[in-house]
Amino acid sequence: MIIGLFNHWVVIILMMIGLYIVIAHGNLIKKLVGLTIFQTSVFIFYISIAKVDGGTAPILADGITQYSNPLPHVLILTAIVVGIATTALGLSLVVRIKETYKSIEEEEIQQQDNEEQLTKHKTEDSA
Amino acid sequence: MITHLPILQVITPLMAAPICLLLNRSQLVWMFSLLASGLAFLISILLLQQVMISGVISYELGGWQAPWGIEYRIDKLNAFLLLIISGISTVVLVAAQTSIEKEIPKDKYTYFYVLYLLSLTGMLGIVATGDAFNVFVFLEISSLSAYALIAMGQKRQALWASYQYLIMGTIGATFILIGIGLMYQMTGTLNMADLSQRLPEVAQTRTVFVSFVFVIVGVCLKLAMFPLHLWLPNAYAYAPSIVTAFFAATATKVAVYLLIRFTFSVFGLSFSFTTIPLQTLFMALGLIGIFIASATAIYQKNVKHIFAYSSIAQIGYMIVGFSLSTVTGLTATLLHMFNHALMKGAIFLALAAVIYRVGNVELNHFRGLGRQMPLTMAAIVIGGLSLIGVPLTVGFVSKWYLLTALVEQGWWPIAVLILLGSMLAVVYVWRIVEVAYFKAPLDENIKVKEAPVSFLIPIWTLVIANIYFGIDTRLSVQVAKGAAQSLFGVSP
Amino acid sequence: MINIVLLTLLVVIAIAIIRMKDLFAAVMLAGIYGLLSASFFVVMDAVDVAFTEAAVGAGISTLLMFVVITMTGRKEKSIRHKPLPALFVVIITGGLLIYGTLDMPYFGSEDAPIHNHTSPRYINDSMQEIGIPNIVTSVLASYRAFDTFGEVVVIFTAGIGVLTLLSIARTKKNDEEIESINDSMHQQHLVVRIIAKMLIPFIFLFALYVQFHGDFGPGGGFQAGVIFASAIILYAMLFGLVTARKVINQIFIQLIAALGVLLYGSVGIVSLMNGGNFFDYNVLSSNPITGQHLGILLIEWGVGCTVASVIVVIFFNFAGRRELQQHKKPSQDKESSK
Amino acid sequence: MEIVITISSGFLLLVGSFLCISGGIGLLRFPDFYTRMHAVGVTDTLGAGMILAGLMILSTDFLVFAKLVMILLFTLLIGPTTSHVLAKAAFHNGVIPKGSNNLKQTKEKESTSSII
Amino acid sequence: MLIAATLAILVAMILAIIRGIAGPTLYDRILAVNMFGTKTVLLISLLGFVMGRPEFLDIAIVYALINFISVIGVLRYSDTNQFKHTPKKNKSIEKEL
Repeated sequence: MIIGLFNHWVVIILMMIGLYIVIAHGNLIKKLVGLTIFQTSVFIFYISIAKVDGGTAPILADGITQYSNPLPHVLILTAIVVGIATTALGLSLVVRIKETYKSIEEEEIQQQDNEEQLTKHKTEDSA
Repeated sequence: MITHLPILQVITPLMAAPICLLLNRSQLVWMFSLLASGLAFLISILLLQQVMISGVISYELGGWQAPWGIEYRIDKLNAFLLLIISGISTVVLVAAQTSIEKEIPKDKYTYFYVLYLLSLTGMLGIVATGDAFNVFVFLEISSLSAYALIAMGQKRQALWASYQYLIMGTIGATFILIGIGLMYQMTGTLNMADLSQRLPEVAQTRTVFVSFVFVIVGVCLKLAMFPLHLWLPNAYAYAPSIVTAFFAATATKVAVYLLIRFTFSVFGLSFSFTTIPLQTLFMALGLIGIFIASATAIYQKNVKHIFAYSSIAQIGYMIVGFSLSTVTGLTATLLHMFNHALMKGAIFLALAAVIYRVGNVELNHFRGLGRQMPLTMAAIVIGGLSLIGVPLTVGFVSKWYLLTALVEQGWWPIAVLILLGSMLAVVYVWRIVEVAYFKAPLDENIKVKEAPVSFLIPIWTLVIANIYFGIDTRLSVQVAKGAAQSLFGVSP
Repeated sequence: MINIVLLTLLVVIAIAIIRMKDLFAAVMLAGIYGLLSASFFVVMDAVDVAFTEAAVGAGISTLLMFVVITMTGRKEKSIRHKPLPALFVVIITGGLLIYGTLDMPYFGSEDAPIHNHTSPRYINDSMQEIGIPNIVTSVLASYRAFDTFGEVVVIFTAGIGVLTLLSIARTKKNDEEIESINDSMHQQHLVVRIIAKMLIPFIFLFALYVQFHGDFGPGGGFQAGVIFASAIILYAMLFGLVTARKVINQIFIQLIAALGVLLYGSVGIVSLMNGGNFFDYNVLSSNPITGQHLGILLIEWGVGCTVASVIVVIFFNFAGRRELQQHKKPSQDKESSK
Repeated sequence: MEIVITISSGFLLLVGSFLCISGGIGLLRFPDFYTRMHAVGVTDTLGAGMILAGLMILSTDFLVFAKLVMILLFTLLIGPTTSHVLAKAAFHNGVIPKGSNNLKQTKEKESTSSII
Repeated sequence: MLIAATLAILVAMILAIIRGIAGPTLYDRILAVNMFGTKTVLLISLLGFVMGRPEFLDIAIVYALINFISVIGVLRYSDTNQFKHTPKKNKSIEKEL
């Protein structure tokens, strides 16, 4: 059992490391790095379930009978594209956030927002 | 062409998006996207008609048979959702050109419409498809365009809200991807109908259980269900008003649809409600969501925030109806999806008009608006009444069905709690009414004019629909009930 | 055996990324992570995926992150705002997943359901039905063509999204100033410039090879698009953005991106017109196999066009934003000192 | 003939592997950036060349052979270029070779070399 | 012999990763990544022969190109002030590790 499932377990550990970075880190770029790792690990999971022992790459050739499953490969090709699209959009948001907030740390941005809210309410109350 | 309706439904806005980019003249692009969205609406009406007459329509893409190729499968539930989404999108688009004048820089108009159409495509695609992985792909189309649209908001908070939504949304989508992967691993298929055939064989395995949990959690993240709702209020409040109107009316409905589709059609009723205590869990979360979100809404100073929190509360009602897992309960949920789309569409469009005239939607700036913008404010009031669930509005119909469903099951205390929750809605709606009608304007010298006609037409279309479907409930109830019955496998 | 080594290395790198405070190092390690996972894909027989992951995960996304870091700063603040709740969530999720693995078919086992339900048809019949040896391409471009269409639309959406967020109206004056700065700097890159000039034609050639060879080996429109775009990116990095923009106009690239999506979609619409279902290539020609070949060729071109142009657009906008910032900074400093 | 191919390719692969590992050890053990770069830069290109040559001997297909030649050409072009750029950039940005304690001197050098 | 070479490459990769993690300067890391990239090219080529399907060398070519482009990218974009390496900074990084 250990040998049969070892692969999956390691992949799960990888996913969780990615997820941990996304949740625990306050730096916006680091979060995106974590997101990439999380997604890539899910890709690794899909690809490793497609593997057949003794199989080979699913490109037909003479003299080969056993191929790995092509369908997860197709799915992951699509998912990789989705991943890069998300990363690109996230990064462009980070650039704009840096320009307007002068910071890319979650805490500092949150703080600035709160302060702005407070001052606005104060002026309104006094008015 | 009539047999190709399911694919045309999705393809029309999809192909229109790149064409818009080529046109690149703001007026022209607007007309064109309106045309595409209207066409989609027309197709959805035809589809619903066809489904009501002839039952499930299956469309095999590429001519490949179902588990090998991708299948579009339209039943009553899909057709109903397609109608809501494309209808709201068309109505909202009418006001778009005027509204974005004040909120989006001129050189970004074309991008706005392209993204809007793509977002519409994504939602329609999620709803129409019968393939689990295809759901993921179209989910990402709609989410990516949503992130960009939200980030177009004027204030810098829009960027931050969009970023948070991006992180949460991507985690949710990846969870769904994991869930689909596990399902696929146990059954070897991605087609939903095929999955529902093959899953019962392996229903006892722990893997299927985990895949179910992951799909549900992922969908709930997208759904902004109570403990996972943190991204929603800011995203709605800081997005351009047109975008808010569109998303508030449709985006969460799509997520609710996914929830229903996966629990009822893919995993099957008995599996979904027996392996984990889904009923108690969702009932509890739904109720807590209603109370906490409504209570938070009362203390907001920004009207968009008020209604964003109210949206979370309304999702609570849908979840409660869903968790009953009876035909009436599900009918109530479906009706509420339709009704909520109508009322939130009207309210947020009216807020867009207020932003157009006043510049912002802080509660203080509503002073005196009752007299200055009578038609717009009347729309907000009627929408608010509908939120509360006053008779003769649509809100009443769905609340009525929800209460009936609860009483059917003999759950009186929960029915009482739901009524109490509606009382909270009275409070926050009253706050707006009070400020708008009974307080003198901030500055008497500034004359605020009534909203332009291009706003009033869509707003009042929705408001009249609000009242019409509140009085003549035959059509909406018939469709919702039919959809619910078909999900339970009961012949009508 | 080798997969275990690779997985262990992946874990080591992932943990190192958590600990890195230097974002530059973290991103670089993420690049290594991409390369390693691509090697893992090769071991797992997923050559097409490895191809894409290498080009995208290790190449484009790392590059984009570098550009962004130079704009936003290199150091991560040491506050980690909620390590305990995060750990809690992660342990619950991970525990649940590990619980779920207990009933999974073992790694590599032949009798797992996924190898016995849908995939035998792809493996056994795709040669008769589609007529090309690369099964992944057959599934991607014909059996599940609509997913791939969705994929193209996703990347198109991302391109438009980046444009809305980052595009700036360029003025001629700005361009000229940036160009003069670039010129002085480019004296430094003499050796690389010559090497790059030698390489770029080869890269274009290779991209075309990948585009057309996708039916027989790993590759296809997406990979070709990325390679094509990376050649342009290389050019833009060494010869300056303004020069690159003179060669490839931004409006023009947007046009290509839109046309790629339209080309892909219109293949489907033509098959509708010819009486088949959407994306039914059999009706494109009198002979079904020829129809399939034609359909796949056309949609691969659509994918290639869109992907290449969108990636170029994304890079140009990031780099353009950066150059403008870099260019503004000195002048702002001057003003503030006054 | 068969034996000649096996032995010669085996020999090339062995030498190549040895070079790669020694480069790796150099990268790990040498004291500062420039010496490490020296270790890697030299062994990388040669080691890669050896291994690729070994594989070329083994290849039966012309296309495979051609692709190996392409890879070899690329490594020969790219390897030294990267080393060059890397060293220059490092020196430019103030990484000081170990042993040259005189910081001032290096700074001066840097300023004169900045136009190269 | 192919297997032995593969193992040797793997060992070299591990060494490169250690240097990449340890740093200490940015350029050490870039160097490590670059070496890692070339080793991956070799690994893929070798794996093709080990698995008996050497026609997939396209991937190795892509690796070589991408590796080059990303190293150039790093160096091109590291000419801003914040990447100026000062000995003091160096020490603080060393301490952190």
